[in-house]
Amino acid sequence: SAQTKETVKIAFIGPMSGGNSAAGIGGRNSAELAVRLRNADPASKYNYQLVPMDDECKPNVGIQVATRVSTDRSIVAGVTHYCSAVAIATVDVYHRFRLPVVVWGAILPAITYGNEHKEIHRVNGSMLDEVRASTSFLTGLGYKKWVIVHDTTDYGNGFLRFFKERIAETNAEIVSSFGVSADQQDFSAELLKIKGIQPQIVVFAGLTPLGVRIRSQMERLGVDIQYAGVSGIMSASYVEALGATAEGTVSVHNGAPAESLPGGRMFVEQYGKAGFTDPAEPYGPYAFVAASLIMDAVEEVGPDREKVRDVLNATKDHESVAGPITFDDHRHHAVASTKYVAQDGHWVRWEDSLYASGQRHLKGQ
Amino acid sequence: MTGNLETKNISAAYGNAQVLNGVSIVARPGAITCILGANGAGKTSLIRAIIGLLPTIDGSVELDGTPLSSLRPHARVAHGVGCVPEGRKLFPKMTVEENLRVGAYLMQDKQLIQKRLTKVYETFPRLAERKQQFAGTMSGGEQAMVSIGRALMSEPRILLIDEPSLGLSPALVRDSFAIIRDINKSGISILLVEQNVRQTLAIADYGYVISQGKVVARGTSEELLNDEEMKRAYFGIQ
Amino acid sequence: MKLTNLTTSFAVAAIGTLLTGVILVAENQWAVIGALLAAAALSIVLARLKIGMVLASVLNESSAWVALLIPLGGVIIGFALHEEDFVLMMLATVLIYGLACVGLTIQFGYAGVINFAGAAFFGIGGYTAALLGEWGIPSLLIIVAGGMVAAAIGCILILPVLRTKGHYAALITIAFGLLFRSFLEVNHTLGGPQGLKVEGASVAGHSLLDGIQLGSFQASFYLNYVLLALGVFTICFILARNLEKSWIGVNFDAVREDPIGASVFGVNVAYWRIMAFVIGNFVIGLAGAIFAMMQNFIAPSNFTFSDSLIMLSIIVLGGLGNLWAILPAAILVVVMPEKLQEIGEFRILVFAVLVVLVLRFRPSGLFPRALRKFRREVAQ
Amino acid sequence: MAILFEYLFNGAVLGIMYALVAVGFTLFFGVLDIIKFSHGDVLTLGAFSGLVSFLALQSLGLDLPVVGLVVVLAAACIVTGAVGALIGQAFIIPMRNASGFNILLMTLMIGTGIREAIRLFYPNGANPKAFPALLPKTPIEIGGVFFRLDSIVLLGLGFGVILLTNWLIRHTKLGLAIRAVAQDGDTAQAMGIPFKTIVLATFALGSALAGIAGVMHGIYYSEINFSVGLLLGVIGFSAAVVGGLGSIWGAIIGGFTFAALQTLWVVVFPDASGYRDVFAFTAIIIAMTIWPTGIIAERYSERV
Amino acid sequence: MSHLFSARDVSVRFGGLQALDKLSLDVDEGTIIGLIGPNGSGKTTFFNALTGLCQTAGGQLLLDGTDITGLEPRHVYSRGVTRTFQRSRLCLSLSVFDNVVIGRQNSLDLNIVSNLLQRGRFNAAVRENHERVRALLATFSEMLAGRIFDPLHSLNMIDRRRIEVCRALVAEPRLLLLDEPSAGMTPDETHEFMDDILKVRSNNPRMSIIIIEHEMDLMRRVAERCIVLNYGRKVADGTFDAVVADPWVQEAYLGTS
Ligand SMILES: Nc1ncnc2c1ncn2[C@@H]1O[C@H](COP(=O)(O)OP(=O)(O)OP(=O)(O)O)[C@@H](O)[C@H]1O
Ligand SMILES: Nc1ncnc2c1ncn2[C@@H]1O[C@H](COP(=O)(O)OP(=O)(O)OP(=O)(O)O)[C@@H](O)[C@H]1O
Ligand SMILES: [Mg+2]
Ligand SMILES: [Mg+2]
Repeated sequence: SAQTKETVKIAFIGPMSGGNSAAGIGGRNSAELAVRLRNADPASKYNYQLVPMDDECKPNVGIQVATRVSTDRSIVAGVTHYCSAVAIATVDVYHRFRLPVVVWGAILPAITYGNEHKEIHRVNGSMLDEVRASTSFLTGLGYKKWVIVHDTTDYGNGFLRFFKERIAETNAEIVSSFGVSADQQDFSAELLKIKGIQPQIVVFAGLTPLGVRIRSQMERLGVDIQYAGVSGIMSASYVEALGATAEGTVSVHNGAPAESLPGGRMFVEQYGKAGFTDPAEPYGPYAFVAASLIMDAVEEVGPDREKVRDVLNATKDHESVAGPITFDDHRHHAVASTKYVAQDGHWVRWEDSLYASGQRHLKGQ
Repeated sequence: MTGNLETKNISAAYGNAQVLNGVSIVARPGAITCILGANGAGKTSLIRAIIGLLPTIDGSVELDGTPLSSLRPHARVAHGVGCVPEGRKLFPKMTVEENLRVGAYLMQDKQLIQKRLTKVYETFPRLAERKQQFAGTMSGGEQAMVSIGRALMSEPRILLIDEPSLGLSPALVRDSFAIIRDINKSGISILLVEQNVRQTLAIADYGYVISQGKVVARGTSEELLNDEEMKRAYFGIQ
Repeated sequence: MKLTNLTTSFAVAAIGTLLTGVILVAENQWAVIGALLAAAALSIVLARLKIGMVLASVLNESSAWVALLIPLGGVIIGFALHEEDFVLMMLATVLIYGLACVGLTIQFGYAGVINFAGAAFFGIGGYTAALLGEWGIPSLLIIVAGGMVAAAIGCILILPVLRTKGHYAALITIAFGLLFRSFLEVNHTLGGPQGLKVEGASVAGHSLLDGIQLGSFQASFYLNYVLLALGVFTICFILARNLEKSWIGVNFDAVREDPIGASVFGVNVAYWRIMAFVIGNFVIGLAGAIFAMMQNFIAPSNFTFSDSLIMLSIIVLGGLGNLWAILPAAILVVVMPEKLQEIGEFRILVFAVLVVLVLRFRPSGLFPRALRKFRREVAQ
Repeated sequence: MAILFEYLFNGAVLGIMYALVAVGFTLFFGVLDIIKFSHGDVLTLGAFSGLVSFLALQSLGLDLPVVGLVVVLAAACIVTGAVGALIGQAFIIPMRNASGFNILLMTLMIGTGIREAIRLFYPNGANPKAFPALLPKTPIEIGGVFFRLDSIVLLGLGFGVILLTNWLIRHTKLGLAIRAVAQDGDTAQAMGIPFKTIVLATFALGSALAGIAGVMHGIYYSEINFSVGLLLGVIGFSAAVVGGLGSIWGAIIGGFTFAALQTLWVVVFPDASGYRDVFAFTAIIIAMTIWPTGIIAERYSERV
Repeated sequence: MSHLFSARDVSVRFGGLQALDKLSLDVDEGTIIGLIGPNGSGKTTFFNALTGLCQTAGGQLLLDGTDITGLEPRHVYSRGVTRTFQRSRLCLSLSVFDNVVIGRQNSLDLNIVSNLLQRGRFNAAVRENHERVRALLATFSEMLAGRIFDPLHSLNMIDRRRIEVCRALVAEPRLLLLDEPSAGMTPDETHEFMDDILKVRSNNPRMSIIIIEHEMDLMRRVAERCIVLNYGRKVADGTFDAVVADPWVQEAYLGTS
């Protein structure tokens, strides 16, 4: 029974207050779900406990909590970070204190590729995966004249850089790019400028709140141009907040629709049963996967940081709700990005949409 | 006649320091009653207690038999208590005219307000020249004029006046005493706090002397004028 | 009299050390809340008995050596908890924020020059450390350089501030804080939004990032930073204390209370405002440099408007102008949110409510500043 | 050319929005001599209460356009007015003798509290919310210049509200009482002004303005989120100060100046659009150096 | 012969208001001048112009023959001019000592290094200043001298007035400007207060004083010469008796006809 089992602690770190808290809370709930399911399983050797921490999406706070969990010897591993800036800031801390972590939401390539720390893993793919998919998808649809609007955090800037690199390899062109700050409310100046430039497509690199504002102001200002976003806008609240205006926005995301994942149906069902008030959000399944990977490793070698790290390092074709997980030499799991389009108030996989079947048309098509 | 103000045994304190110690005074209807006393005796504190700005720990205040003690200051004003506070206390960022209008806050009749305004300007022609000047930029004496004018704007049953002559030129001091007498003649009772003992007693009917928060002497003006103790303390060496 | 002063000071130091230690190590939520309640009760009792004021004046009127009680307490806690990395890191953070608040106290508490860009100057110190760290310059020099650069940039900002007053001056510093942060974010030469890695400090060839090892004694490397921060804090504390008890302190107060009246008595109001601002920013810059070295990493989002507010809340909650109050307030403001992690998403709300309550019921702070008296100087 | 008019028009709508917030700051400052920094978050609260009232109406099946707007505005004003009065009663009146800075810090924290409470207690509050289109969005095109009807209505509404406020403060008895209380509460009482009532009325009034601004913001951007008030509060404050605290015209000038600065930068340097706030705030600092007490300087100066 | 201080055609304007209108006057060393005039006649404005607190719109202010027009207040102070204010301007949260010692600004060592590090020297300076301030306070009231380290807000109005005068006197000025020092005092107190000021002056007979007062008894007693202002213009200048005999003064200022 549970009482006789040894308790093993796993940290969860994400933004649970501030503008990105929806994603953070979704991630926490998903990781919590993984732990609950495992604890309910009589076959498991240990009793797991999730220790959730808030990094506020701020590097200094992130370093503080990372230090806190790393130096707590009763914690064996961590499911860490949604915000890339925080993830980048904390890698050295985990390495210094030898805490193996699995990143569940941050997608800047440098988090895994920028160092040689064996402690850092990532299950949710990287920006590069998205940019690749997105560029070939959009240019394939015939959009050659791009304007990019990006937020000035490392997230938006990172996308801008990779988009520039990829676009240079195609016959398309980025005619202009606009940096906007993450808390900006009004975009009339930028959008009117774009209206003057008349590109074929506006690609937005940033998170949902900003993406929503820009799309709705395009509508108000009569900027009648196709709109595309990166995974940051792909949340339920994007289509909710925009209503009919969201129709036809395209996006690319590392996560496939939960239902379409190998174990997705189970995940959705269990998440609903667990009675969480907040939704899992797209990266929720990855937090679930990260927690599961860690617990699988603990089951295998016991609650020992070093051994858990080695097991994680060697992960290959490990079954999960997001399909088989394989870490490369930088402990990064590449993800085949999925293309989506907003259709009738939902994000629909492009291939399943009325747009792909030609019943509806994107702007400029 | 109305305007009978009585304080019964009022005591008050700032923090731990008791400044009023069972003060009972009566301001008779239609009379000028004055309060004399050295600096820091508690005269201003008494005025503040009557208007309700200084909470009392004991005793009561009545105007024409209506107890005021439980009322907030503005309600006391509504009952007919008017006030020229110590140090003028103008609204510095308001113009002279606006200051005067605040004095008539409780009056509804616009024509009456206009009439009183004209009257104040007649009494203080200097203010008529300066209607739009910010009160805070006026000279010390001009501020005194505004303050008295402001008090004249309401029609109190009893007017509390705290050191109106402070900083006024001799001619203006005389004028202001004359004005106070005129106000009184028009039927308003007056409770006057002053340092200028001679001129005060000349217009007052009755007086109290306060020391250390207690009434130490009382009497008609003549009685006080002839009191040896008073002479020594207030009239200086002649 | 002498003896009671001495015993009082020691008693204060002992209680302070103990409470700090308990709050720092308390893991359990109830222990944290218990410590908070104990501190609240203590502060109410102090207020009721009017002991706060007495204590403040005892500390104020003792000779400079009482300031050494701070490093004494700090070292005791540091060595008692020498293996607790996280606790030591929090302690060092408290000291670093405390140091920045010494700077703010000089500016706002003494001379009345408002600075809503505290975090920006803190950041300037940090970025200086990041840039100079690459060149292998001795760490102590880098720290001083951090202070100097912050002071120099402050010199430019003070010019518009001098022309205005009150809320207008507040806006200038707010605007500077905001533009500093957005500048860092859009400008890529300083690392952009991603921030910069910072070389850790090293003293005499010894990296402070290595743990301490003396025979069988093994301590976290954060103990190094605790000692470094403690050293700098104590020096600045003593100097600031001397500053307050000097003719300059008298001039600062006069400038704050009534600049017009002071100018008629020969006080060079502009000069003292500049001085306070520059000295203050220097100290804030020092703190920023140490912070960057300890964290090994800085990013623009460390230096936002709300971080400036956190620093200001420390000096206001403690008691404006009271140097001694900085440490307890810094503990409250820096450690509490961290200790309240368990209540997760509610902690900012709880923190805001806490600050509002203190301001509402103790408007002059937990430990108001004591009147300056030169009794001791006169008696000697 | 047409695009130039569109810049001007949209800049004006933005300006009026800033001005409306700035007027709130000016009101609290000019009237009560305090900076109430929770203003931006009260605005958010206004927008959210408007949204809730609309959803309530909708669930009752009442979906009439004009009634909707009136109800939403009323709900926003009532909620923010009440919250404003509550803040005044519980925090500002008892702190009457505390320093202005304490009040600033305290209201900042109250604002943080309101913001966090919305995020935590409004269902799914961290995500943006769609705001109903309460005004007809009919597109209008005149000579290639593109407007929407609702933008024009909002512009008019903003001006109307500001002018009404100005009239209320400058030319009514309530306004007189408000200013008297601000300058010397004790003496105002001694002149027969009910102190508490007036303070609470001011808070209700100023906060109701934020409520209106919140609803306007929602209608204009079709979207609200828990942190709209944060930046808007800072910009409104800057606008109020640059214009000249205490002057309603100053608030309007400040609001338009700020909007113009932001727009201008992006138009002139589109490639460096990220620097727009750096530019705007630098310009603010320079403006403060030139006009130390705002563009419309306070006429009153202290006398010695 | 030269005067300690002279004003030549000094004008001050506030918007449309001519607060001082070509005012000229001279003050010799060691004299006490009384400045009287109806309210709003520009007396305080004259002090403000002289101490650099308000801009002049014309004319010259000469101290010892050198032009001090438009100097900053602190430079006027350095040349030996101090004043009191009609409405007291003291720092209520500071001690009596701090409030007074500010008046010695020019003799205080303000070097940062010596203030912060050479504490022994600083302590000696404190002792010296403390002695002076204490002695000065004691001339006014022993009680006040005993409360030298009390906060100012614990003192009553009269003591605060005394402290303001002490702050102006402690600098040992050559020209002392007193703006209605006796306001709010009983005649007795006024009398005593003026005696104290004269006592201080007797130690320093070269000090000149300009005093604004509405109290005629006091003027008669102390002023060697009286100057009367009206609407910013000088309307009479002479001994007290001569000025009081002036019909205009009788009528418009004193109100005796
Ligand atoms: N706000 C206050 N806080 C503390 N003590 C006060 C306060 N106001 C007045 N006092 C003290 O209360 C006592 C009485 O003051 P009050 O102002 O009533 O005297 P007064 O008779 O009007 O004197 P004056 O002639 O100087 O106006 C004085 O000792 C004074 O110092
Ligand atoms: N800052 C200012 N702005 C506008 N007017 C001013 C200002 N300062 C003074 N005045 C005006 O200048 C005139 C002279 O004022 P001043 O204070 O010099 O008078 P005073 O002779 O000292 O009078 P009192 O005896 O009443 O103090 C007054 O009419 C006053 O209203
Ligand atoms: Mg009095
Ligand atoms: Mg005067």
